[in-house]
Amino acid sequence: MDFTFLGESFLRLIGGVPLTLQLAFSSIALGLCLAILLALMMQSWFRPLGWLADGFVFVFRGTPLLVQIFLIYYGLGQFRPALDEMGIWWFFRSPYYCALLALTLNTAAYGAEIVRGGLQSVPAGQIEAARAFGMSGLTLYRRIVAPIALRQALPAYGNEVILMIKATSLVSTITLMEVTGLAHKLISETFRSFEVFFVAGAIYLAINFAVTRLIELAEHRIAPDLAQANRPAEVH
Amino acid sequence: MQAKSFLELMQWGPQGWLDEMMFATGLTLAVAIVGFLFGLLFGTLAAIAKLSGSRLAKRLADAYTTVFRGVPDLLVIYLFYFGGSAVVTAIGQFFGAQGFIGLPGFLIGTLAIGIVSGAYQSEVIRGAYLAVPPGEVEAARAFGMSGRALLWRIIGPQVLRYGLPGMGNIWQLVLKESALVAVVGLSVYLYEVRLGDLVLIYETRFSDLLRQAHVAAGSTRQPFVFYITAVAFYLVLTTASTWCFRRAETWATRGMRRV
Amino acid sequence: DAQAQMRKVKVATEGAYAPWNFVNSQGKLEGFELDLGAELCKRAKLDCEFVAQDWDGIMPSLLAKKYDAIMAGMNITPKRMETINFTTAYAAGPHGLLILKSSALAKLPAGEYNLTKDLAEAEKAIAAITPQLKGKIIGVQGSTTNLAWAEKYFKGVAEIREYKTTEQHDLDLAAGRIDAAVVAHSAAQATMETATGKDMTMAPPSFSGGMLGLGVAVGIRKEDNDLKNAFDAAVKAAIADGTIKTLSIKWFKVDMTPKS
Amino acid sequence: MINGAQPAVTVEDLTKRFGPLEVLKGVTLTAHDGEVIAIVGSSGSGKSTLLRCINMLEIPDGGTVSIAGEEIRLREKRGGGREPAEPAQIDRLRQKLGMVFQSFNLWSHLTVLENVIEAPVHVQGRPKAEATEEALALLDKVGLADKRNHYPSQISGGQAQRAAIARALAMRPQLMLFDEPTSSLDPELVGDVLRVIRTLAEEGRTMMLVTHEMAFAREVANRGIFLHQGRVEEEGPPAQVFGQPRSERCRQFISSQLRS
Amino acid sequence: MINGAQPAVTVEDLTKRFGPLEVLKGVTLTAHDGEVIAIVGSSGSGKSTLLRCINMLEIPDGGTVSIAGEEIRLREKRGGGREPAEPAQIDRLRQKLGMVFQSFNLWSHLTVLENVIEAPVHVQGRPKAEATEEALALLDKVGLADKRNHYPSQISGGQAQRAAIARALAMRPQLMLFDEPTSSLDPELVGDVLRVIRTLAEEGRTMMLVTHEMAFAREVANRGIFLHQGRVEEEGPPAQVFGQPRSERCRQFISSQLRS
Ligand SMILES: Nc1ncnc2c1ncn2[C@@H]1O[C@H](COP(=O)(O)OP(=O)(O)OP(=O)(O)O)[C@@H](O)[C@H]1O
Ligand SMILES: Nc1ncnc2c1ncn2[C@@H]1O[C@H](COP(=O)(O)OP(=O)(O)OP(=O)(O)O)[C@@H](O)[C@H]1O
Ligand SMILES: [Mg+2]
Ligand SMILES: [Mg+2]
Repeated sequence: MDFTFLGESFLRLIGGVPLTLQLAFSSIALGLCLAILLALMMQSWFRPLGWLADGFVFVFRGTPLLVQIFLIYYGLGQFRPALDEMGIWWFFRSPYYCALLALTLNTAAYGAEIVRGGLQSVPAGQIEAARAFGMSGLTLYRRIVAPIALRQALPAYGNEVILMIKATSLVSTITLMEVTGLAHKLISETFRSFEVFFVAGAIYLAINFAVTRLIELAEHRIAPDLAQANRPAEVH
Repeated sequence: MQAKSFLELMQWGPQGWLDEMMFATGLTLAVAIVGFLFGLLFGTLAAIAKLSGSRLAKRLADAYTTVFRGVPDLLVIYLFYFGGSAVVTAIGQFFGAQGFIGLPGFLIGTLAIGIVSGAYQSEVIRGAYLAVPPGEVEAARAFGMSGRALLWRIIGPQVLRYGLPGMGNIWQLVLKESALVAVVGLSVYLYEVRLGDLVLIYETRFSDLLRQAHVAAGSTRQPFVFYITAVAFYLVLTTASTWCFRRAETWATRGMRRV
Repeated sequence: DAQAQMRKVKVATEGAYAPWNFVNSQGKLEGFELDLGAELCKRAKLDCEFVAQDWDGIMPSLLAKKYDAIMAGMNITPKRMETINFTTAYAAGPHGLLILKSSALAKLPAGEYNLTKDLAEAEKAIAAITPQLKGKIIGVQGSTTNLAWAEKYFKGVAEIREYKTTEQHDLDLAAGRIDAAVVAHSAAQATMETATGKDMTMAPPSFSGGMLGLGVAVGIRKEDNDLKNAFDAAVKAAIADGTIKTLSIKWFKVDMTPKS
Repeated sequence: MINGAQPAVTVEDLTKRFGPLEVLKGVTLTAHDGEVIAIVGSSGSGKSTLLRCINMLEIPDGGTVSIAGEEIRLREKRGGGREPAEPAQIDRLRQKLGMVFQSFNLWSHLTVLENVIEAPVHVQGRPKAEATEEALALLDKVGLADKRNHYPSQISGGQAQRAAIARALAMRPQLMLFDEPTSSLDPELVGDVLRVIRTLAEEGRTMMLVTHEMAFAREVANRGIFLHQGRVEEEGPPAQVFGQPRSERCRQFISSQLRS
Repeated sequence: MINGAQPAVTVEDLTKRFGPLEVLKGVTLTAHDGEVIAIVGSSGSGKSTLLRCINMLEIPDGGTVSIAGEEIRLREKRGGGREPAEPAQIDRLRQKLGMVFQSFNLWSHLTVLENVIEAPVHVQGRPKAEATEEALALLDKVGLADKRNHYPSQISGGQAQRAAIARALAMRPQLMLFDEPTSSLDPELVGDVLRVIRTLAEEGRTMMLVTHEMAFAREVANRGIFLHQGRVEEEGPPAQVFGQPRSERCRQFISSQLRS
């Protein structure tokens, strides 16, 4: 192994980390809010809201993120006159905003399904007990449903966070040079794809490792009783 | 090159791209199904390891999840293809074979997808397992159930119940992941072309949907036609799979009380 | 018989770079390089087989002996020559700035500059362009000689954005997200014939040679000298008898025969 | 305190069906302030369903429920069945009700103490410190002070039942619905619960409780109700219902108990 | 049938702790074939834990458990505590044991009938048709025939308890562990369960049951055990333990019950 080259590559690629993190975390934060909203819409009594949410999830979960990025950026670019007229061309002109929009909408669709699954796993009896005490609406969600749902959903949501971090690698198709974009550039200059990919892989691994640990920590914080209780796994 | 109309481009047969797009859809589906099943296998094993009492098994499974979730999928596929091929080629040369020995792209691609998606699936399975009421597992144990029977009869159905939404997500993911396999080249399709007395064998690939759209876009310079068509085909796949998953969920949540 | 004695050679191409090489609606590889490849193999008495390979994996796969040669619109550059060998160039053409017809750059004086022959003259022409690009955005395909050229002369002056394919920067040029794209004239020709490119034109000055590449050639593993020699001879013959000119006009509508 | 002139609960002609099964077939009853009503009946006769209809955990198919003179408004749903006309009304009225579930339904993510203070703090908006103090006193009363930091999965059946009772009491409800509150309790604890219920009744609170222990029912209640196949078969003073019932079915039911 | 010369269960010096809390402090007892042992004691005294230790749902920290003369082998775990030396042995022995849980633990994804045939078919490998026939007879006996296709979430508390009893009986176990099997049952059903248990005892099966109903315990048992703070405080014939106990604590416990 050529360690000098690995070192050089590392210094080059680390320059893309801020963009990667910035895109990942802003889209995850925005996407989560949207996901919760969508999941609640799916469960709402007013069916049209549910259909709307279902349709959204259907389209954004059903098609590749790459195509979504591509269509939002290059596709909407074709409609510049109309966007100019609406006064939103400044938004779509920027590859950064387009990437953020695509990533947010995409993770919201996946997130909505995860949140829905979590909500469904809350034991009915425990919700009833809360209702019987007059809890409803936000309090019911905040105090009983959300904490229980969260514990079920957290592992799956951890997946999603990591996926989003990796998904940012697709934004190099719309000229944003994050870690993968820089890696491709470096490969085209040196043809040493193995070493470069190795370094890029290590960088992603390091980021995701940190994220995994954070999620595990959160899991322990959120579900101390699971950590303490006699889990079935330990029943012999 | 004259811009052709949508209908002209999307004909069936040698003049249009519809047949290619359909084949690509089929291949995408095939890669996804096989890759997902590999993933289910690896994911289940890893989840069992994580939940087992053995600390070593847990460490190994955790490392597996961390690495294969953490590293971009493309890298895993590269590693498998070039790494695997290099090993096979070296072995081949040792035994006197010459040149490059390629590994079947389909196998490598689906294995790579399986390994990657298995890392995700293990987490979903683990989460779902933890949602199974402990009392019900105890009851099964108290009746002497263990091992396979316990897994298939009590835990499995309930894990399915809690894990299906997460699995649905991963399936969608895998469906689109198959696009990456194009990098290593999927199964080979040969064409014979005669130039006078010279016979040329042209090789093209059965491309997956996304790559096919890319190829067609490059060939016709009408990208949106093909990307939007690809979206439509993907949505057909999604509709079908969403329907299947919803059906499965309804079945799996039978007997469960809803509020 | 003679057919059986011919060496089997696998040639890789990208299949997504019209009109150099692309896959047609029948799923067949087609294009300038496919036609030329058939001719070259006939002359070199090689039993050739074309395979499609993604651009990103095209060099590693050659080194891994998945195939023996690359004909994929690949320019000869010193950097690439550190890794693989190239035959004599079989095509070469000028590069320049693709712009909208309405752009101020359209009014620059015309001229053909060769960076190999007269670097000083060429750089003078580049300096004339530079002030017009101040604060502008230039698009260019990644991993190309065009990118290296743009970065050398316009970095810091203009913002340089890297695209995966040429058609992507064409789209952004049409949408007005970028002000110019650095391209080969041959590719620009194809663009201008599409709906996207109908309002585009090339800026008058054109550049070739030097860091923009010493022409497009067949890429071959360093140790494979037999194959290089065979292709070298075939390319020279094809240039000499006008085959390349004919094919070039057929596919590019301009003559891309390398000028020695 | 609920307006003395109004009965604490009025249930009129309540019906409820699950699919083809008609569980409640027209139940009418009234409970006044300070009254303790014991409901007995064989398993599956609809006792739990009755309690659950009173606080609208099950929406009755027919009939009305009034809490402190206020009728809970229901409306017809499209496609059959009914639904709350005004969910906010139900939430408001439920704050006056406490319930001990047959299966406890403790919140698994909260400790015993947290279970008890949850509703007072987050529904009634009482200060946490005050609620905690009261909760500790209640837990002490039911003998659970040392388990306050255990999670529901870490306590015994009887302890869970007592936690559920404490949780309901912490709401200081005007009307308490107890669904077999002593099923998992030993004789000593049954005596404790008996005393608690008496104190509450003296404070003027109303209680409806389902039980299988006739001795307990007789001790604790002002009035007994025997539910049979979804109908009130016998109603009257405890001595009558649990001693000399008039209905044949009730007599048979009462007499089948083991005597110690 | 279990070898008649050997006691069905022998528990020797059993200890179990949860963290700092020592729940069982050395329990020794023996049950012979056909014996019915009633265990009483206050809530939290360790009754459920004792039953759960017998079938190794909880691994005891000290002492031994033997089923039909075969001692369950445990070994020290690194880091403290013990673990089964041979899990297969436990699985094998558990097939001779039946258990009715205090919280029923019905499998929520299976209907009542499926719950009952599950273990006979998938653990004991009996033919499904035969198991179904027997299950229907059992469900009939506990009065649940009409609920056989309901899921556990769709039945009442007492019905769930009866389903749990039928499920345990379907295994035709040599030793039955009942954890408060009548807590949710009305007097009539308690009588039914009493009769079932007597029949089983006559067939030579052994039963250990935890209950709070002294009348029931006295009727059903050959022997009574009073558990207090993790120790056997009193043991003897039912008339003694539930009538004139020698220990002060037991006397107090017994006398606190309400008499009807
Ligand atoms: N997982 C656990 N962690 C900590 N403490 C526990 C756990 N399980 C049980 N305990 C404690 O052990 C003691 C005995 O519990 P057990 O369930 O055996 O009581 P029990 O005699 O069956 O009582 P009940 O009549 O209320 O069912 C209780 O004080 C309980 O709080
Ligand atoms: N969700 C449901 N779907 C179908 N049937 C139901 C449902 N809930 C209850 N039932 C049926 O309604 C009847 C009355 O149930 P309920 O729980 O009110 O009985 P109960 O009188 O409380 O009996 P127990 O003393 O056993 O608790 C039972 O036969 C039960 O099977
Ligand atoms: Mg009930
Ligand atoms: Mg107990």
